[in-house]
Amino acid sequence: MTLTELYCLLPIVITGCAALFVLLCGPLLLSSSLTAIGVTASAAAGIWAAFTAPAPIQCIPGLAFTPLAQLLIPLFSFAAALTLLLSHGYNERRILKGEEYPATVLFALFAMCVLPCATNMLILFLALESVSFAFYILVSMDLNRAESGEAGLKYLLMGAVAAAFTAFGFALIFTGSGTLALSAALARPENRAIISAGWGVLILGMAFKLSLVPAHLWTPDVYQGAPSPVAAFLSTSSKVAAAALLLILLGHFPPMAELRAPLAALSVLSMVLGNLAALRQTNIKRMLAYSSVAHMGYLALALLTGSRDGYAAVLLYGAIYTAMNLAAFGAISSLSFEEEREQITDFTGIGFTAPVRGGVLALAMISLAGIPPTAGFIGKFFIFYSALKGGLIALAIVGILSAAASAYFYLRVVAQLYMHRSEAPAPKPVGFAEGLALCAASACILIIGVYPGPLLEMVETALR
Amino acid sequence: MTSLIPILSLLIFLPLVGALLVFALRQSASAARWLALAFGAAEFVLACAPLAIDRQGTAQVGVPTGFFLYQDHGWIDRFGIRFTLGMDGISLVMVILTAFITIVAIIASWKVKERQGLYLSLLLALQGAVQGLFLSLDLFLFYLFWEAMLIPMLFLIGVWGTGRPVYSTIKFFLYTFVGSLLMLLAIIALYLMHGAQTGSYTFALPALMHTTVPYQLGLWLFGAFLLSFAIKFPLFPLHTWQPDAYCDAPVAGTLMLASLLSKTAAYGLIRIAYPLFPEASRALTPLVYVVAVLGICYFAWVAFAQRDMKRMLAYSSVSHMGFVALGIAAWSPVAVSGALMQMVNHAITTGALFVMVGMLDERAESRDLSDFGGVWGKVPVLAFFFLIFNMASAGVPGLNNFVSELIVLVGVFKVAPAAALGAFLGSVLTLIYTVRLVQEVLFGKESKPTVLAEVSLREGSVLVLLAVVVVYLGVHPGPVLDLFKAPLELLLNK
Amino acid sequence: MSVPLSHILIVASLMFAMGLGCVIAWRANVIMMLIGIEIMLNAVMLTFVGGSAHWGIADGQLFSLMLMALTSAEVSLALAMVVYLHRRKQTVNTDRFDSMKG
Amino acid sequence: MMPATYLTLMLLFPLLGGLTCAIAGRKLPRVLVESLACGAVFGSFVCALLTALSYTAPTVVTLAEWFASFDLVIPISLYLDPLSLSLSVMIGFVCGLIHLYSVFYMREDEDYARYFALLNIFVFAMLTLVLAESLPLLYLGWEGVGFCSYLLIGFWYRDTNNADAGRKAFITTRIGDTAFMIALAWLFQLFGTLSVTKLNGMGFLMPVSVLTALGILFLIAAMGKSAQVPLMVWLPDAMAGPTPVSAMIHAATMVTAGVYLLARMYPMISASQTALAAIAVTGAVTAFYGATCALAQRDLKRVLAYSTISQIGYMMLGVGAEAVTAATFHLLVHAFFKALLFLGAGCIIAAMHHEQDIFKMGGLRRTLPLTFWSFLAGAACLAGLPFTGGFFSKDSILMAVWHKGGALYQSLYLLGLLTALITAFYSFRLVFLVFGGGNGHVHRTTGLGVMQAVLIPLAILGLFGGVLNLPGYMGEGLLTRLFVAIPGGGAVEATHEQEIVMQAVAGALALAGLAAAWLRYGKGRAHRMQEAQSPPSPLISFLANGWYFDALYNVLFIRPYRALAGILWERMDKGVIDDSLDGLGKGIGSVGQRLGRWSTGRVAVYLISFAAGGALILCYLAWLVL
Repeated sequence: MTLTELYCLLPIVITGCAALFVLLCGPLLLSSSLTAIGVTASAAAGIWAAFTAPAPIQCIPGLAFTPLAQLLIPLFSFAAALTLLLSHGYNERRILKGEEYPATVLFALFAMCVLPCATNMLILFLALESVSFAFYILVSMDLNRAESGEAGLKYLLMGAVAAAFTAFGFALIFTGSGTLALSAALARPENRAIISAGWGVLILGMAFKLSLVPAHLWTPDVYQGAPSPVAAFLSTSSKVAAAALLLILLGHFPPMAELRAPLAALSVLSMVLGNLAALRQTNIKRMLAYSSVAHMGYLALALLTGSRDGYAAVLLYGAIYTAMNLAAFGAISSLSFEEEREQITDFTGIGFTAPVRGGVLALAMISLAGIPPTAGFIGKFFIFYSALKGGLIALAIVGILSAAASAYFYLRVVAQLYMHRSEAPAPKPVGFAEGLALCAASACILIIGVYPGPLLEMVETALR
Repeated sequence: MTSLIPILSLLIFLPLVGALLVFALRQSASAARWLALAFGAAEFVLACAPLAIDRQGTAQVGVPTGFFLYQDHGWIDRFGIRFTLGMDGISLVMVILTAFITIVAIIASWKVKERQGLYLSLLLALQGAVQGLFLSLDLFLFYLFWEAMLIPMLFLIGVWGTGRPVYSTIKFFLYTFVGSLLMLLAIIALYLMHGAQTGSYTFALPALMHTTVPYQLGLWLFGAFLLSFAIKFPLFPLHTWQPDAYCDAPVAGTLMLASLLSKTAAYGLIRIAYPLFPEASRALTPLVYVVAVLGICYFAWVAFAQRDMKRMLAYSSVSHMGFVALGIAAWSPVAVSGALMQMVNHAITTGALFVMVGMLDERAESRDLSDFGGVWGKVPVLAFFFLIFNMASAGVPGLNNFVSELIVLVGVFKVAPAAALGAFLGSVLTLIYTVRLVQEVLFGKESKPTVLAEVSLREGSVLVLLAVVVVYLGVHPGPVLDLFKAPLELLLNK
Repeated sequence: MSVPLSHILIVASLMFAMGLGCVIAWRANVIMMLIGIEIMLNAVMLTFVGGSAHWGIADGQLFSLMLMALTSAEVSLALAMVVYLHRRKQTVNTDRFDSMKG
Repeated sequence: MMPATYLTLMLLFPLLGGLTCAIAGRKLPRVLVESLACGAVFGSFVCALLTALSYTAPTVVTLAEWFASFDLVIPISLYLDPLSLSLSVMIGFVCGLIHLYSVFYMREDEDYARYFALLNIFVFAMLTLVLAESLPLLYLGWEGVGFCSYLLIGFWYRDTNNADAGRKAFITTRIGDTAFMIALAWLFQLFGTLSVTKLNGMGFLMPVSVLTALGILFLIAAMGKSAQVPLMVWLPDAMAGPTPVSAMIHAATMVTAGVYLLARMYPMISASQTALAAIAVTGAVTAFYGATCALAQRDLKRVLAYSTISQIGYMMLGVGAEAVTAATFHLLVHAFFKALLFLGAGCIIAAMHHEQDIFKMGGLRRTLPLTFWSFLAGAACLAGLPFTGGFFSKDSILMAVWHKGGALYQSLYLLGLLTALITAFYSFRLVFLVFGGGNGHVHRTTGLGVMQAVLIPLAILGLFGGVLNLPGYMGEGLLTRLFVAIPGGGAVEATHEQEIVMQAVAGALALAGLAAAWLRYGKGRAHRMQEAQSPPSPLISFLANGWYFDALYNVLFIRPYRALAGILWERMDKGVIDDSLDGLGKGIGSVGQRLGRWSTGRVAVYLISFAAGGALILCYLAWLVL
């Protein structure tokens, strides 16, 4: 192992070690120091990855520090760090004690860091499933709420079936192409049937991860049941990870023509159903779940173009979506005290009684609705730009109309925050860690919204 | 000509900075008020500054013809999006108008009781967005401001509104949002088409004008632009957000909506939609004529049925905007200059009326016509101004609206006499509801409460300001019309 | 190689479908659902092994081994959850866990 | 001094006076406001006189540019010719007198500032109307007088009826104004200019049909402003305003603006015989209509109002008969005697404590002798008793009609004669009822002195107004000499014998009317008084209600308009458009809710959906690949 290789592997090493360290030394340390360790480790991994040049790694087969990793590891680390910061106060209030929590988050991060580095299907699959494993645990972590366990069960059962589908897909593709290595895999015309069946199954497995219709049904339940910071992490990183997996696969296998129709159907159904089903949701977490169904539909739309622009749009949107949803769920989690604050009516007047958190939530909603000058607009612009460029005019029109309808439920939250009088007492002040996380997320939303140049550049580099 | 001071950027960022500072000072209402007013005034001075410079200056390399102030900075290079601002006569007038109306709005919100700092800060932010819209020469930038305007407005109506503010504000937002998203698709499509044709991907408006758009596609794209602008305008039958929003918004909100936001749509049609798609716009012109004329008459008629003064004025406002649409549809120099003039006049007159209804509402705590009567006897000064603005709105010559309506009608008559005839009918209907409003408020027996406070110095100053403009533009609108001349020649000869 | 690839694939697909059927049909018992998932994964492994045999490389077997490890981890996690939920609700019928919906 | 200066001052005096009164009037002492207002108008009058003295030839004076947009250039330009000159002198004079009169008439009203401000602004607008050279400027005056009239009719705004009357006047005239605007836009399209002089010079370039249409548009404009059938309904109601206002606006000046407009545009319109015929018919019918209605009125002012309608009908008839000079002549004389009658009525009403029912009056010839004599003079003029001003002016119109010949004009002539008879009858009906009898008692006398004094010059002008334009056999008329230069201004080329015969006929008719009135209301006064107590006969109420035009319009236009407004709003706006959108929103929402119900909470359903999705994809792929 050369020094360069070590440098390249360092983010993975850092997160892995930090996870183990937290798990082992957890009982000896205060929860705040556990959070600090976790945040530091994630930040270190992210920053390191951002400033390391891509290079192959010879010593471990199936791994390489790809340009994609250079973009995604910082992104995942950012999400993990924010999740840890958010969880700190949340867990204290909800009496979720123990070192398992930060350790599991770090494990998830570890797996996520591996994922974009993978150059073969085995590593890819393992990384993806490890991420899911971590989330099975995180979702059901809250023993005080029955919903948490229920959500865990649903997620686990669905996840396991979906994993079987994904694995079957990989198996068929492997059988059809004769290699697990991504770079060597070629679509062999004589095995077209096998490979396309593999793709079909694989796509469905991925549809579960991305919660595309009809594999989306778990999403609202799991978001509702999971602790809010976990929902934040789940709705952002795990989706981006799944999208990244698809990107990697699609990048190596040029997408086959027969996949267009299924993907298009998934995309349209998700955009329409997600946005419509969210319209009258009274539970904000379920609403955000449906919104994420819709957003993943947009993402699928960009994927569908099969063009460089489309893939860039996917990555950009993933990054932006991460910031938006972290802010949204972060605000919800920081406003949850003895009970989860999840009914939209619970947020009445919060915009004035808790200006920072209310403001962040409102900003997140405006951004999710895709209104400038927030990041959501840039993301949406890029998605529809690539869709039009790819000639998906009908899909783009359906998508944009459903996006217009979506503004209704986002604004409903904003209206609830600011435009209704509330007699409820003001929520307790926000802690430092949570405040920091919220500010970071909203700063990202605004900065990307006004000056997306650097991020676009990073995205372009990642696809090189 | 690019001056040393980046006036154009300042015009946009000064109000935004003001918004932030006012927001920071929101704890002290009076400090916030004066600061907001100071920023409003500074913006006005800045907006008028270009009047002093040489506007004929020789054309410079890289500057599109006709723009005497121009700024161009890189922004999002990936898409060729640039921060391009330019000012010609049309935008100059619109910028001054915006600055003026904002001052009026700030003074009119002097007595907002709750969260005044935030309120004023939103007003300034809105001003910044509107100024940006009037100045941007990059289609992406235009769209950005077009949508960004919605956010402050959303809060202004929703938080400080009366009646059913949440319903109204969300309705307003969704309506406009649907239209603008379709416009976004059209913008992107145009951008891609231009890029494919020339190889340079850019959102620069002057460059996009040279795109060759196939006729069928052009119809669709223009349709998307038209839809978006027609909703904001609003044109019949896309207007139903408007009475609710105007009615439920606080005074300054209504003022900004009626006086400025509707103008952004008209501006968009004149600056963007029509020049970009000359063929498609020609083809759809009959449609625009029909909705414009229908709007003028229908809204005037419906206005007559209203009991709520603000709602009546809301309908009156759309009815008058029909003249703008009519002028644009005719797309001849005279008609369009009339439409532009009508935009200015409508902003002043309708704005003034909304301010006055706000004053009446503040005093009598009602906007229902049956609660008024004999106001002339109670508060003659207020009544005097109310009468003036109403007469201006009814198109009495010597006051501002007459001039622009005459120009529009004369211009339109040349091109489409039938449409002009419809609009003439509308002017009778306009008078009918106007005199009804005047009569039920000012005349008749004094209703309870018999004592109303006479205009205060603050209110008086606003009213005098507005009235002076109303009369000035009615008697001597030459300077404003002259400003439109050069840009229109360029726009219409394309 | 005496068994043709297509036969293996057909068997594997049938197994996979049966496993899926099991998961769907036995919703009254989580344990049975887990068994169904096992069957599905076994079908996957079979495919991998068949593929390996077809191409004459070991990659597929490697994947199968990893899958086994994965499966055991999954099952342990699932069983832990079953115990936890059973303690809460005294049932392993998944239909009873429907407090969240809509 | 140049005419430009005079003209500017003529306009500026009342404008500044009006603005000062409007803005600062309430803060200034009453006397100051009154003298300011009167001074301004008399200043104007002096300027008009000076202009008249220095007048040599028609001139166009361009003061400034109002606005310009590309080829649409609207200057503020004035046109001085005999027509505008004579009218502006008349306006200055009559309005000045009425201002003076108002000072005393409105002595007890608190709102003097508003009153004088409006009065002054009215004078400004009226002079602008008369002097304007560009049509938009003319329109400014046109609307300006309408606006002042609106506010002055509703001057005592606390009574809703007054305000209603103002509103009615404003809206009805606006219908005519719209025709004016249409004509204006059309003219610009045709000729590219809106200058009166240029338009008149270029009229012949257009086909006659276009000119006919234009002429009819102008006629509609005139119908509105001058209360001609069918837009005459507002004028009787307009009497709700203070009496000096009625005298000034609704008798002497504003209502004749329609005639003025037609006279002004005459050179262009006259190319179309059809348009002229339409004008003549309108005029004759209106004259007859007004006279018949005046027969049955009980309200002093309404009698005068209908008579005004009728007299303006004569003027229109004159224009229609190509006798602009005669029409103008009648316009001027009418202004004097009708102002006189109204002001006299004002004295009577003031003296009778705002009693306006003529059947409750009587015997005033003794208590108000000065008023009586002046009023009598006015009535004589109105009736066209021989050798009064009214006699000459009316006769010159009738003669022109006769002279024009043709079946149409001859029947119009007969109608005119019939109207003249009726006119004489109702004029003296008024005189006998108001001044006859014995039971005269007067309530108030303060200020009456000056008010009555004002009547004298008017009476003189009315009686001897004939000298302005004596018929050919008594020497050449002053007006004819002035007007000879302008088209349609020449004298009617009739022989002296014809003139004398016709004047004899007219005079005889007037005397017959007088005699009939004497029989019925002089001698039979007591009888009539008794009759007035009982409900009127159908014919009388038909006439008294203006042939039920108000009711007709109410049924035809006003009620449907109101009802439709409500329907459009409730059914169309809220019902169809808004509700369908709300319904769409609700529909989408409930579809969404239903889609949300797919998440039943049971994991088995999720698995089935998942598997079904998989099956679909695989089937599709199989179908595609295999």
